[in-house]
Amino acid sequence: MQPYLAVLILLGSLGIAIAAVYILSRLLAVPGVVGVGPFLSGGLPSEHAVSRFHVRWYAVTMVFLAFDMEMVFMYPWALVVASIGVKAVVEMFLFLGLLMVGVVYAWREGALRWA
Amino acid sequence: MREATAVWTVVALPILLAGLAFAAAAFNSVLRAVGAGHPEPARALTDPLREAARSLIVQRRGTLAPDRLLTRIGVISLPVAALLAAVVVPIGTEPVARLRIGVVWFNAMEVAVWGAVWLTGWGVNSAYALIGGYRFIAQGLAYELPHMFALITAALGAGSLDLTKVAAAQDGLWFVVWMPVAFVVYLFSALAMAFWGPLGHPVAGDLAGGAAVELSGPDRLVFLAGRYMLLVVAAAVAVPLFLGGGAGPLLPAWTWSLVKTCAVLAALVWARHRLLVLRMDRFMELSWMVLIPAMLLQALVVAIVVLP
Amino acid sequence: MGLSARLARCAAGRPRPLIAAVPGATGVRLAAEAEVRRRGWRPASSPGETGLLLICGEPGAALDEAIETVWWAMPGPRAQVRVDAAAASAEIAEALDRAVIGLADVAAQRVAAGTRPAMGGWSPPARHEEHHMGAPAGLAMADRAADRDGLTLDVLRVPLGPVLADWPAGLQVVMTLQGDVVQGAEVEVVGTGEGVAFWDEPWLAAREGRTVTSGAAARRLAAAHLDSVGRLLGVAGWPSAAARAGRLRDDVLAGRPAARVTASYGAFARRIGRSRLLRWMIRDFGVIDDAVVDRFDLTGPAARHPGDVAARLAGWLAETTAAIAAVDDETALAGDEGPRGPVTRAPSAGLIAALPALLEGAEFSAARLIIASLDPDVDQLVAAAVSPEAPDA
Amino acid sequence: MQAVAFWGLAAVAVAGGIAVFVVGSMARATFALLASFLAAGVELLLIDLHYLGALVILMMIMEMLIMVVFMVMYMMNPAGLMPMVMVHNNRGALAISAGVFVALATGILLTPWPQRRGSPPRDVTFDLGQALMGPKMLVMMVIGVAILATMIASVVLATHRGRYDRHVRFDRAEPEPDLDPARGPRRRCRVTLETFLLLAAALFAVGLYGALSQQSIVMVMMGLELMVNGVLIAGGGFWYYVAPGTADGQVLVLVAITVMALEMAMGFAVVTALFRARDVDVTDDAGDLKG
Repeated sequence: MQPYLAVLILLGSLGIAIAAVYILSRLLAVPGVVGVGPFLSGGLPSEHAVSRFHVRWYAVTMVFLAFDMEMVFMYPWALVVASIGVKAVVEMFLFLGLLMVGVVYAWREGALRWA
Repeated sequence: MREATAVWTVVALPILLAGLAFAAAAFNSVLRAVGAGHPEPARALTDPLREAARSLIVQRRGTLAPDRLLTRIGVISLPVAALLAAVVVPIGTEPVARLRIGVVWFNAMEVAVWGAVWLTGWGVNSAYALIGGYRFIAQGLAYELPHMFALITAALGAGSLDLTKVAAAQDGLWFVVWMPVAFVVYLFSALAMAFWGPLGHPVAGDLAGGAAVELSGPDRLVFLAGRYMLLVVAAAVAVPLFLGGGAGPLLPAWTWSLVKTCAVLAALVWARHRLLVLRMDRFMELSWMVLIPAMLLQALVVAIVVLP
Repeated sequence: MGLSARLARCAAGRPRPLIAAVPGATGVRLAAEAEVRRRGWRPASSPGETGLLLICGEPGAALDEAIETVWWAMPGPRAQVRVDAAAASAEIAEALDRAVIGLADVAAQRVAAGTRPAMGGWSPPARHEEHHMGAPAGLAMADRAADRDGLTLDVLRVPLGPVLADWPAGLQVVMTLQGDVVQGAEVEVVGTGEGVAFWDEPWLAAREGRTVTSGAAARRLAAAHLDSVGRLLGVAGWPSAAARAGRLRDDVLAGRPAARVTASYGAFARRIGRSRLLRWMIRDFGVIDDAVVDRFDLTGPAARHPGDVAARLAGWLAETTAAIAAVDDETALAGDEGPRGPVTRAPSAGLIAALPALLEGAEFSAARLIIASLDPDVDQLVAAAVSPEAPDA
Repeated sequence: MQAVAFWGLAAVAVAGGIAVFVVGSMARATFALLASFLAAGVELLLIDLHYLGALVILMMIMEMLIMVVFMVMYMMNPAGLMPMVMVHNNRGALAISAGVFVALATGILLTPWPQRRGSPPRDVTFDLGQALMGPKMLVMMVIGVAILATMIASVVLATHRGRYDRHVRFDRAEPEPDLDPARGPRRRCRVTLETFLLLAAALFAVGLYGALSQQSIVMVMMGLELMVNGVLIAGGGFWYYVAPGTADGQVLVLVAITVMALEMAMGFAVVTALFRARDVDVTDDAGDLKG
């Protein structure tokens, strides 16, 4: 069997299973839809929860965005270390060392702390 | 993806995935019953089935002004991501899809959980769920990089991104022996991607269930089933990455894969009852300043070992 | 219909009760929790996952409204069990059995669902607000407020309690949250006007002239602290340890001999005390220093063990160790130092008053840990409202 | 089969891109963009670029989740509960982007594209690794320095304690990597280089419309990213149909992915600093920061 066909078959079966859950629920469930407020341990909401949510860790996201780009290079690198040799190791760890400098800087600036 | 797929894997994969997911849920129930001091903990084995039964008959429920589309996408993408991640995992030596870049594929599918949990938390328009959804992204920022390094370290040891080749490369000496740091970090991130136990802050009790607080009925069933499937896949990938894949005496390869997966899975489930929830506002710094450098050193050691 | 009924029976065998505790009825809450645990049921934490609402005590109007809101948010099949404050264990067990039968009765559940008002989307009970600009679906959009971070973003007013797991009965804290950081908190007590202060009983009885042994009081104090410790561990996300604390609490209350309790408590306290992870997660916030003690006139463990949440947990554990060692003390009880301080002065009032200042600026989970680490006993306020004690009677 | 998959995914990619600027909810907009990226990622999988395809999926999920954090944080009414329009110069933007698309498409169809040279190596990813560790070493090192600079600059800009938060320097958005997908005729409904480039041009044009018409900076960034998405597709197409024997096309895609992430990090840092200083995230109001 072609692998992509196998994956499509599996995905299709999962789709059928999930659809079956929803259809069974339609058929078997106690009828009606309960309209409920969000659960606020007995309280009622005073405004919509979906709002400008203030995350405190935005500085981490930026460092993360930059840092995880090293993965782009590291996955192919892992394949060729054995064939290229010392040069590849030195180059990659120089690269990573450069990035760690950035991480240490961010840490020193307190970017990894927020609470 | 050139080699053909063995038909039996296509049949076996969903059975194993569903069976192990149920086993994990049942084991979790039993552990909980033991912890609560129930005299007959074995009776808790059927608890997951009873909860599933309830999910099917329970009335539907809708919150105020929800984004149903996004919630549904979030809920359903959990099992879909788990299944797509599972297709590259060898059962014994045979995966469904022998991808040359299986490790990257697994990584990409696992990252989909970020979206799933956030969408579930956002879509229902509920304050507790919203906070829970955001907690997962913070958690992702902490666990994802060490996790990627752990994957890369194993791939580096084998010189391949194909999970079957990584498993085959451990002939004689399992990677867990000489990459212990990577193995531990991988287990940690396995807990994190399934937001399980000590890394279950996004669905923690202090938010009355966090991102999943408003789910009920089929949504809840699919969400929780997807989460257990993720836990299973995370455990199953540890086997070819660090535990020698299907290698073992006497028994056929697929049995060894299964036995090892069960062992890792049991350890992950057990961790929930042994450890408490980690909060990312405490953990972030440790993750970046200890786990990442430790993984870099581990990768360096492995890189030097594999040099010709 | 056949399959539906079978599934309902299967599910009803192990319902997940949501426990709504009422101040002034702590005794019956403990009995109900013990019964739920004996049956191997797992408590739920939100209406989405529960079909069984277990109300322990007789709520007053305000609390009843909150309980109604939760009941109304529960999808069917559902059942409600109300046990009054004087109910014995057997009555609770019988009420739960009845609820199980009710949950399994699909036909009745369908009828009940039919009588529920058809609601598309959302329509809270007794809430009438006009639709107007800026309020889609009848609810306002969030407003912005300044923040220490320098970004002026939306704030949400989020109520916590009174129907919440691991939460002091009858307490409601409305938090103003920006993101997940508490900008301000208003604390309110939504309780009845009656009931007894269960944890303070031995000391109050001794003051009224009845004979109470020090051992009985020590048992009560140990159980009260174990109850608090269990909640704190539950909030900290360590359910297995929380369940262990709950079992120990029930053992202590049930009058188990000191030797057995001491051994199992010792193992528990060592496990909790030695957990570096726990200490790391609960230290350095919610700090109570001498200034706070003076300002809010705090007494009891919170004042005796100044410091952060971890310090208060360590204090509880140490006091529990001492109390468990004294459970066989047959001497008559003297003094009025109850689990939370002098029982005549309702020390929980001070704890509640201190909350807003302590919560401000805390991250959400830290805020919940702070509340759990103070664990004000609303029973004291409820009982005090009924029979105001003369300060130096 | 491949053609069906290509056209289906192309439709998803473009529709996702258009949806970004149509839906009212910021969460939906971001996930529409993610859908566009995922379709692009699967397109790359179709032409044997397994590593890059998986990488696009991996990186874009993470980046879009970070995107949504900022979208929700800085956009008014993030759930789209109160529909409002935040565009300027809508018609002009539409005309310009349509014009650009027509020009690109004409170029694509009229240019005599070179014949395919070489064939894909046995292990495409290995080839890429060889290139990165060998002739393309400089690319990686330059990007390393750029990443370091981005980390430092974004931390300085975004953190409250940052030293420059009162003097925002508003130099957004690095230039797009060299994009010259314009040359050449061929026909038929088969999947060819032209079809890939047409898809790229369509994504580029939709992104351009967004970048020109949106008032909010984060929405402008969405447009820029859609344009980069076009570059990814074009890079993949060039590699497969022109020079699969060398890793140049792959490296181009890698560079585009990286540039996009760095652009996002810097963009978010700038928006945060701007919002802190001005309480707005709108380009029109930031005009006085020029010069």
